[in-house]
Amino acid sequence: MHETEYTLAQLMVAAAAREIEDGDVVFVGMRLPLLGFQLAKNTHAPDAVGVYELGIVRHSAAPEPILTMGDLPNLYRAQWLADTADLMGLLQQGYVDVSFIGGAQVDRYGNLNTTYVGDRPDDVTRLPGSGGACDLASLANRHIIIMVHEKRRFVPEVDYTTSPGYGDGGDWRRRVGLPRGGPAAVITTRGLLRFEEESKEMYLATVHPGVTVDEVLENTGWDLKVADDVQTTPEPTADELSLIERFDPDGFWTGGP
Amino acid sequence: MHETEYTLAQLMVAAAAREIEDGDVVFVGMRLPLLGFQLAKNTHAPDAVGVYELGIVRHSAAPEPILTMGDLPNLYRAQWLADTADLMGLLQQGYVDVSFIGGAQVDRYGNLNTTYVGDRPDDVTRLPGSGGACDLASLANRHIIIMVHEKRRFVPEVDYTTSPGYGDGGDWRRRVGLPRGGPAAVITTRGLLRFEEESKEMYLATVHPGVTVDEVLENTGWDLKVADDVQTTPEPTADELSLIERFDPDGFWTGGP
Amino acid sequence: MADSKLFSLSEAIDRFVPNGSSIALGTAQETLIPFAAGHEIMRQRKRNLTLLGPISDILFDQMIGAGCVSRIRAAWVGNVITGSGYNFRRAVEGGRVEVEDHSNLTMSMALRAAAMGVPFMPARTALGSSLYETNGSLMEMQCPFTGETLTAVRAIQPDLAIIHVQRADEYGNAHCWGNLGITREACLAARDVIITAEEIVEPEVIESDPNRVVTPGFRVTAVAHAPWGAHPSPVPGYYNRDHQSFLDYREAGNTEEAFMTWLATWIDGVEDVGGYRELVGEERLDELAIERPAPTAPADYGY
Amino acid sequence: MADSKLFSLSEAIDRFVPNGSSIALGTAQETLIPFAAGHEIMRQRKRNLTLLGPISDILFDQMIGAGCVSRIRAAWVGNVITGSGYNFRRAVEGGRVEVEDHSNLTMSMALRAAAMGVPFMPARTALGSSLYETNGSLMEMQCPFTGETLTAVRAIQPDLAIIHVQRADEYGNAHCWGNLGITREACLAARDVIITAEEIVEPEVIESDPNRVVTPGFRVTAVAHAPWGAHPSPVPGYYNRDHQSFLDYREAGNTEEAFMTWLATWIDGVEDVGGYRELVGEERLDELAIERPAPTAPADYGY
Repeated sequence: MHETEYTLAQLMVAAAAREIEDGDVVFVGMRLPLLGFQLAKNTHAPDAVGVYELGIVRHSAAPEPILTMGDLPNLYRAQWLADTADLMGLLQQGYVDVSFIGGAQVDRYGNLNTTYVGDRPDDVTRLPGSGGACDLASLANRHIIIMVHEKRRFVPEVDYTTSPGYGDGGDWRRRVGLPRGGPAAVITTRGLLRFEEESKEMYLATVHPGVTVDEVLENTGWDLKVADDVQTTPEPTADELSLIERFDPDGFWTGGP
Repeated sequence: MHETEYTLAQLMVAAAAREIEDGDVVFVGMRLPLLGFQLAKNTHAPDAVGVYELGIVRHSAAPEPILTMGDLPNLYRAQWLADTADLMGLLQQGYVDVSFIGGAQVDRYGNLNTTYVGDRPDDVTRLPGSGGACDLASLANRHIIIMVHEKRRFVPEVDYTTSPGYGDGGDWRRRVGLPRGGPAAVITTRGLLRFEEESKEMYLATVHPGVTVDEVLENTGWDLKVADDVQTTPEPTADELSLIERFDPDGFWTGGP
Repeated sequence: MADSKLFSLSEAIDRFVPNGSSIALGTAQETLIPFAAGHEIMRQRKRNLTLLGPISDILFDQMIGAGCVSRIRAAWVGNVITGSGYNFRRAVEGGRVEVEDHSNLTMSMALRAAAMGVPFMPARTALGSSLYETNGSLMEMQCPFTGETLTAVRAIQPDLAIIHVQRADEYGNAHCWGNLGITREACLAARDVIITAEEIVEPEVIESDPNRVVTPGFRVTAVAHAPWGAHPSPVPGYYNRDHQSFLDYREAGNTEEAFMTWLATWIDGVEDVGGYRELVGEERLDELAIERPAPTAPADYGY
Repeated sequence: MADSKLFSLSEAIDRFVPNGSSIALGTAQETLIPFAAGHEIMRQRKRNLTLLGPISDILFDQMIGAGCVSRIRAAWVGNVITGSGYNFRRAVEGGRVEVEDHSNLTMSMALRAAAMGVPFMPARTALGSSLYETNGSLMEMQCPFTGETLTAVRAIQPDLAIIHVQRADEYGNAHCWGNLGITREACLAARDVIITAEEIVEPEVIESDPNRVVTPGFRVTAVAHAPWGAHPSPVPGYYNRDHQSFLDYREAGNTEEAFMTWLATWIDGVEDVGGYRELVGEERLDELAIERPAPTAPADYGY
């Protein structure tokens, strides 16, 4: 897909890391965000705190590469090992600044589906479900969505809202009683999308190097809005790449396409 | 008050111990019940489990005499040290068989006052309050009340219900939504009182050695019912006395009147 | 002293896991998953079980594939590092398993409500989500004080909680450390608790650190010795995660046929967790050993 | 690495305890009571404080006597082994202190509600009691699922939780062991957390046992070194309860005059917890030492 000196996954990890600010309390999810947090910790956000739904709070980075948040190096010298409910309390109180979730389907208002694709009950594909995603999308101050950018995944309306985005737009979250938050960005395999201030509708903010705006539009299932000044997503720097390779030495998550 | 080879407090501790059955989960309170539980553990109830509101669960007896449940010997080799809320969960679930509480005022239905005596707000005496007493009276399968038996303390109606007994009698507890329980006995400085099956009104069951029924009636603020066959409260045995002296070597709780 | 609660794992499962039971397991999420207990349940072909948990890392998928499960009440069922659980997927799509869709937060509150002896817990999650359509344990409510809209999560009391821990004594007192997930709530909520342990130790070891005890011993029904009983999930202080097993399982669950082969080999092909260890092989297990020990600073409980 | 949060106790109280604050303290109930911090608050004559706690063992009574307190939200205020707290009694009877009457259960649920970020918690206690007449944080409600009558306990978020622990590092990471009471909820609920510690240790000591950490360091505002800072209450692993001090205090609180003498001697008469230790006397402190140490069996967090 890409013919450059970095993989698409590495670009997306770098983009995810840039969404983390120093001092943020980050509710870290699986896969690429796991690496995005470690990258941010080791670059511009040394004082970020990582919270993991299993019951882990970390201030220091894990001493060794990890494939998943439950790997023992991620428990070693943790700041706190506790109950999932304790961390859910931090989340409900509003202490979590940013979180990351992935999905199978997303719509124009950032609603995410990781449960049922198709028409229930008969003609459906069953996916793993929410895990903590519904909680993070409901309660973090902002959340970042990671997606494979395909037309079948970018749909006008999701078949099932596992993780609420902006519902049908505008002040929907306030209306249904969600205390805060909403998606701040969608990092895809083709570009980076954000949401309009008022309408809360998704728009294309940047395209990845070598990707055209038309290519993004063709792979989106609705008439996607586009920023007036679409930029190119910054490429990962050499330092970022060497760090990502340190965290994912076998390229399990960030190996070639 | 008594001129025998045991103190009144020792008699009351022995009576309290007899209210504990082997295998009971006992929510242990302050003062005499602290000793009553240790006595039961070391005599007829070796498999009783002690629960203390501070966050302590004990199966073995404390290795040394303790004046209060927070003394370190009561933490040593505890079965569990946890949160007060965890133990309150056991209590709300119905796992606590019996508990003990004391008070300043009790009425004919076993409602107990340890908060305000007199007319609020102006003409009152302020007492320490509920602590865990309201919870134990509300939620244990049965609770035992320990009282100094005086007319001013045995009143027709308490000024303030800190710890609910049977309210105004009959099925009051069910009517107000309490899930179970109620007082099973009142151990006083003059006798032992229980509650009628249906009406839930208190009646005199036994008088302590050397105490007359009339003496009890004179010191009760209402027309107290009396069992047809009032017996004498069993005296503590020599074994019980030596155990009590082991748990309270300085007679802090069970010294002379 | 109380009576011993020590059983062989097969006897504990046989006696205390009747068909139709609702069982919370995998409560620490990715760590300390009681695979040995789950495998014994599969070996004994228990039926019509309801499985309760937060995220489940392949054990639920295996038990579904073995035909033990009729209902799932969980937040996530799959294979954490590869994605979907194919037995789960086939069973749900084929209507053979009923699902109540939770989030980690709603499941932890459902168990905490039961642990606290109250019929529900209030939460702020899932409002406006579709979880309400596929989870009858959720109801919108207004706060009696503030009038805010909240999600009421109905209490779930499991018949059983099955947990794997580092060490336990024969009376049901156990030490568990690492990320705890919803383990504490599950044990306090469950009617019966079955503990599998890497080591059975003297009571003095457990009593030396009462704050590390996972649930009070008087609430525990049975204890079984199961070394490597959480493999391939990791056990803090004992062994690391066996990633390859999880990767291999993706293929094993891929088709019904493939899974039947896996079942015949890894479950019916061995007698117990000892046979399982042999099948995994010493060399493989050695690679999972803790290479950098990191003991705790002591605390003192003297007087 | 983060900045140090280490302050002298007097500076920590001066900077982070403004007049009018609501403060949870004595959260472990009879053990680990932060007397040194409470005494410093008295020495600085902080005003109009609201004190929150379960049972309080004489510290609340002392702070009321010093005129620091305008409101109490607690389950019990007195002297555990002697009964009444006379400053509390005089202040309430004289209308100088307002009281919200809790039980241990309602106070723990009020703080847990705040810790969980929800506006209330359901409970089964206090129904039919008079607590409803003197506690505006309680309201009867029906369960949205079962219709059962329950007590809704309104969330209480303290401005501050002040806790005493065995050991902490300068970044706010702390180990606390023994009976915990409502300490975990209080710390998670409070806007700011101040920790006083018997020992300040290297971060490695705390990081060696993350399950023993009482609350996440990133939520802690200040740490102060206060050896014997819980005297006369006991500290597991450090010293036993000084019963005589509690017995002596009965007389000290008996009359307003007697208390003023006590205040001049034990609070204003000393500069800090060091001076307090000298006043108590080495001999007396030696008698409280742990004579039978009982160290924990180690756990391992390696990989």
